[in-house]
Amino acid sequence: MTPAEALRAAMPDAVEEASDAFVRVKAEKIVEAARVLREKCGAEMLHQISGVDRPPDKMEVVYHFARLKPAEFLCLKVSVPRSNPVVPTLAHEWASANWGERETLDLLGVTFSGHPHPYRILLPEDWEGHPLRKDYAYPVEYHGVDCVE
Amino acid sequence: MILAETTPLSHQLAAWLAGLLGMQPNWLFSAVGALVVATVILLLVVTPVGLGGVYLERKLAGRMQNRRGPNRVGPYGLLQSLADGVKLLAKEDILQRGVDSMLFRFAPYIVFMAAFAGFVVLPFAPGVIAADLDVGLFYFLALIALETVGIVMAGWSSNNKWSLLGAMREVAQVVSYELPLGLAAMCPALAAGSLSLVAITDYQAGPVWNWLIFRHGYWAIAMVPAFLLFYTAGLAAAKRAPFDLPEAESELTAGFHTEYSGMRFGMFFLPEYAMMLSLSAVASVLFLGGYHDPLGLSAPGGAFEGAWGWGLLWFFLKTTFLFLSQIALRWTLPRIRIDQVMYLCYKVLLPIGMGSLVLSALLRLIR
Amino acid sequence: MTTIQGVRLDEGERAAPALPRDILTEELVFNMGPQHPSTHGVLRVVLRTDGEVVLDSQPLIGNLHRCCEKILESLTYIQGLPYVDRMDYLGALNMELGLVLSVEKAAAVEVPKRAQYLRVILCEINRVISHLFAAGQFGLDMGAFTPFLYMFREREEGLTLLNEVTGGRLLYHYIRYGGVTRDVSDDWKRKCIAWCDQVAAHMDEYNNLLTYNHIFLNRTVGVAIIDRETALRYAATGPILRAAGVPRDLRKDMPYSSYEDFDFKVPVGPHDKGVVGDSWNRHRQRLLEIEESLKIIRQAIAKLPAGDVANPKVTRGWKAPEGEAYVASEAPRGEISCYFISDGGKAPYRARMRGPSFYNISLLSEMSRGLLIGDLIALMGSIDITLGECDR
Amino acid sequence: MKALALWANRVWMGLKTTWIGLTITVPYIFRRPYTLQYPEEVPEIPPSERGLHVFEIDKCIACDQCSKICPVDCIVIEAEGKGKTARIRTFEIDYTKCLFCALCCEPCPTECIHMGPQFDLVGYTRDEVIIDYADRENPRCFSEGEKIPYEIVSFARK
Repeated sequence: MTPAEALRAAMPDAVEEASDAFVRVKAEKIVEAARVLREKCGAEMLHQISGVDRPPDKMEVVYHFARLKPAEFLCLKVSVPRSNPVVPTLAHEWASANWGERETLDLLGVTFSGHPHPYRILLPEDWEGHPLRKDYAYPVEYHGVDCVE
Repeated sequence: MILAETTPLSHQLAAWLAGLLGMQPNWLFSAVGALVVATVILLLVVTPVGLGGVYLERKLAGRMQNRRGPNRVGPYGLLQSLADGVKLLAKEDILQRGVDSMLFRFAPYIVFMAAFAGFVVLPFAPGVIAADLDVGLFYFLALIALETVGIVMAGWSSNNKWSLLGAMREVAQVVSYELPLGLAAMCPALAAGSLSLVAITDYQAGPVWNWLIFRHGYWAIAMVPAFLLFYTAGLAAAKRAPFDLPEAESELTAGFHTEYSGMRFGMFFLPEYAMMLSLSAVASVLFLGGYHDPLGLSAPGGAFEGAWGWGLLWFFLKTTFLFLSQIALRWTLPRIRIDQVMYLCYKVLLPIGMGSLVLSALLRLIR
Repeated sequence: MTTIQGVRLDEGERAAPALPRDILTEELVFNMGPQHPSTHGVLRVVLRTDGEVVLDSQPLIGNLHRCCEKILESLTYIQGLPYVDRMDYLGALNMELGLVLSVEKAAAVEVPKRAQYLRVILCEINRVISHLFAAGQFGLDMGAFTPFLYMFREREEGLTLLNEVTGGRLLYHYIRYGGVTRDVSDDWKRKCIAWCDQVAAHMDEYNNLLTYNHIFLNRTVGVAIIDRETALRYAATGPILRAAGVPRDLRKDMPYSSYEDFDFKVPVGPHDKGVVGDSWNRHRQRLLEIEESLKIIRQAIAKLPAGDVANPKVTRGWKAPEGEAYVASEAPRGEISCYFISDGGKAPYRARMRGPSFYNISLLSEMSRGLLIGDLIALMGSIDITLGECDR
Repeated sequence: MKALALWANRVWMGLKTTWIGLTITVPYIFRRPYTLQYPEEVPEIPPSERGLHVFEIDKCIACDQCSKICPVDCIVIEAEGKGKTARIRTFEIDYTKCLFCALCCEPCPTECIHMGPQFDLVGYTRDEVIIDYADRENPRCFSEGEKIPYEIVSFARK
C-alpha cells in the first residue's frame, strides 16, 4: 500500500496533498500519520528529518521514513507558518527523531512541541538566529571573535 | 654454600675502608660500603639500563610495527632516551591550581625510590650485590607494594578524576597481584630453602638441569606454572600491557600521571622500566639460575667459578631476554578490562599458584 | 530532567541500573573529551559514573560544525562539491557520491556507464580504506597498537592509488555532476588489482592478531549489544545495522551507480563468535565488508566499459532545473543521503545532508548505561564515528 | 567438571592466541621497515597531485576566471591594461584558505595555472603562506620559454 492510499484511507481529513513522491499532512496530525506509515506501509526507520525554509510565510518539515523490504523511502511533509513554526514531536516513538528534530530546531528554528530535550545541538546555546533560514544575517562577532572579514 | 669469593662487594669495600683507616670493620663501615655500592650500581648500571630499556622498547616497538623506531638522535637513535631526558628536564614543572601540592610533589619520589630500591638485593654476579639480605625476596615483594602508595598519592593529589580512577585501578590491581606473585615466588624459595636471592641462585649452580624451572626434569611440573605465573603477575605488578590499566591511554587519557609534566613525569616513566627490569631479574634469579651459565662453568669446581664478569654476562642475557619478551607482549596484545584483570587474578592465577606451591612442597618432601 | 554540571542529560528509555548501596558512595562526573584519545575527534561525552560503572552519558556534538548545508546553498553547484568531501574525511568519495546522486536524480542527468563504474571502483577503494582505519582504530581503543599500524600500511597504499587518479590523498574532489573528472590508465588498473591482492593477503594477519585474540574477544563479545530494534529506532545504519542482523545494504536494496552489475554478498551478523549486534560483530562486519568490497573492485575493473567519463551536457555553469529528490547511498559509516531541492537558481535551494554518524552516535546515551568505562570505549570504537560528518 | 573444562579452555585459548600474536609481530622485527625517512627520502608524487599551484605568468591574460570560480575566494588578481594586452601585476593565492580543489585550473582559457607536485608549505606567520605568483622570483612562477621541470597534468575542462 502506498503512503498516499494508506493515509487517505486512515485519516482522510489530515491529508492536504498527496502524490507518489510525498504526502503532505496537517502539522498537528504528523504523529498519527507516522504511526499509519509504520503500521500500514512497513516504515521501520525514520531515516531523516529535514527542515526547509519557504519564505515569505511557510516552513516545511520533511520526514523520510525507510521501509526495509522492499527498500523504499516514504516521505511525509508538513507545512507550518513561518511566524510560529510548531510541529508535534515524533521523538517519543522514533528515537532517531530526537536528534533530527533538535537539529531542525537548531538550524531552522522549528519548535517541536513535547520534545523531551528541546535545545540546540550543533550550535552553542547562546548562538543567535537560525543559519538555514533564508533571511539569516551572519553575526558580526561572537564572544569577541571577529566573524566578518 | 657461600663461597669465599662471593662475599658481597659491600663487605669487601667495608673491610678495605676499615683497613685504610686502620680500624676494625664495624657496622658503620658496612653501612657506608652498602650505600656506596648501591649508589654506584644505581648510577652506573641502572640508569643507563633504564634509559636503554626505553630505547629498546621504542626501537623494538617500531620494528614490530614495521616502522623504524628512533633513528635521528645519535647513531641508530641511541641517544634518543638521553635527548628525551634532557627535554623532560628542560620542561616547565607545572603545578595545577587545586592540587594537593605536598603530596603531588612527593609522589614521584616514592615511586622512583620504590622501583629502584629493588636493585639493592639483586645478585648481578657472584659477589656483586649491594646487600645480601636474608629476606631479599620478601624485601623485593614489599617494595612493589610501596610503589602503590606513591601512585595513590599521585592520583589523589592531582585533583583529576581520571587520575583518581587510575590510582584506584592501580591499588586494586597491584594489591591483588601481590598474592599470585608471592605464591609463585614461594615455590623456588621452598625448593632452595631460603629467601635470600644469593642462596636461591647458588642452589641452582651447575648445568642447565639444575635451574629451578626444569630442575632434574620432574620439578618442571611445579616450576613451569610457577614461572608463567610469576611472569604474568609481574607484568601486572609493573603495570605493563596487557595490564596497563592504571594508565590505560585510550580509557583514562594517562591515568594517574595525567597532570604530571616535565621531570616529575619522567620520574614516573623511568621506574616503569626499572620495575620491568628488576622483575625480569628476579624471575631469572628464581627460575633461570640467575648468574649461572647453562653449562655449569660457574658452578663450584667449574672453570669460571666466582668470575663476576661471566656471571654478569649471563645475568644480563637472561634478564634482557625476559625484558624483551615483556616488550614483545606489550606490542602484541590488547588491554584487559578491569573486571577481567580481577577475574584473571583470583580465578586463574591464584588457583594455579596454590597448586604449584602444594606441588613444590610435595616434591620437596619426596626428595 | 537531570543536569550534570550545567549539561542537560537526555532521558532515554533504558533507565540507569540500580546498584546495591550498602556503603556510602558518591557519583563521579567525567568529561570525556573533546580532547580524549578515544573520542575520535572532538566529541565530548559527559559521563555520570559509579566508580567504573557508567550510569548515564550524554554525547555533546557540534564542535566541528561548519554548517555545510548553508555553504552548499550559498555557492554555485560546482563550487559546492569540494566542501562535501570535508564531511566524512575518511570516506570522502562516498560523501561526494551522496550529494551528486540526488542532484543527478532531481535534474535527470545521465551518467555514462564508464563513469558509473569508475565511481564504484574508487568509492569501494575508499570504503576499504575507511574500514581498515575503523578496524585499526577500534584495536587501538582496545589497547592494541600494532594491528592499527599494519592496517595503516595497506591504507597508505590505497591512498596512493586514489591520489594517482584524483590528485588528492584524503579529499578527492573527483566526482562531478554527470560523471567524474578523470579517467584511469591501464597501469593504474593493474596496480589496483595488485593492491586488492595485498589487502586480501593481509586479512589473516589482522584476524589472527586482533579479531580472534582471546583478550580482544573477551573485551568485545557480548559487550554493548545494539539489537535490531534499537538500531532501527535510532536509524543507525551501515555496519551497525548489519551486525545487528538486518540485511540492509543500499548497494543491494536500492542499487545506484550500476551496483546491480556486480556479484557480492551482504555479510549480516551474527558472525562466527559473539552475539548478534555486539561490539565484536561490528568489528568483524567491517573486516568482512572489506573482502566484499575487494570483490566488487576486481569485477568492476574487469568489466570496465569504454566511453566517456563525464556527461558533456553538464558544463561549468550548469544549474539543476527545478525539482527535488531524496537519494541515499551506502557510505562506509552508514547511509548518506541528500534531500535536494532546486528552484532553478545558481545554487541548490536546499541540500540536506544526512550524516550517518549523527544518527549512529545518538545511540550512545542509551547504550552506555550500565557499561564499564572500558566497555564504553568499546562501544564508541565499534560505532566508529567521524565527527566531521556528524557535525557537518 | 564442565566448568573446570571451560576454565581450562579459557586459559589455554589465552596462551594460544598470545602465542599466535607473537608469531605475527615478532618476525616483523627482522623485516624491512615500511616507512620512508621523509626529508631524505621523498615519496613518489604522481603527476596528478593537487599540490601548490604552478603558474605560467606570460600566458596569463588576467581574465579573472580562476578567481571567480574559486569557492573560497583565495585568488586575488590585479592587472594592467585591458583585453588581450592585459598583463598581470599581482596574482596572490592565500593558502590559509585554499582548498586545493583545482577548480581554478578548469576554466583557464590559456591553461596558465596548474596544480604542481609540491605538497608542503609551512611558514611561521600567516603572511608567509600568502604567495604572489606574479613575482618572477617565485620558484613556481615560470616565464615564457622556461621549462617546467616536472610533469604536470592538465585539470582544464572546457
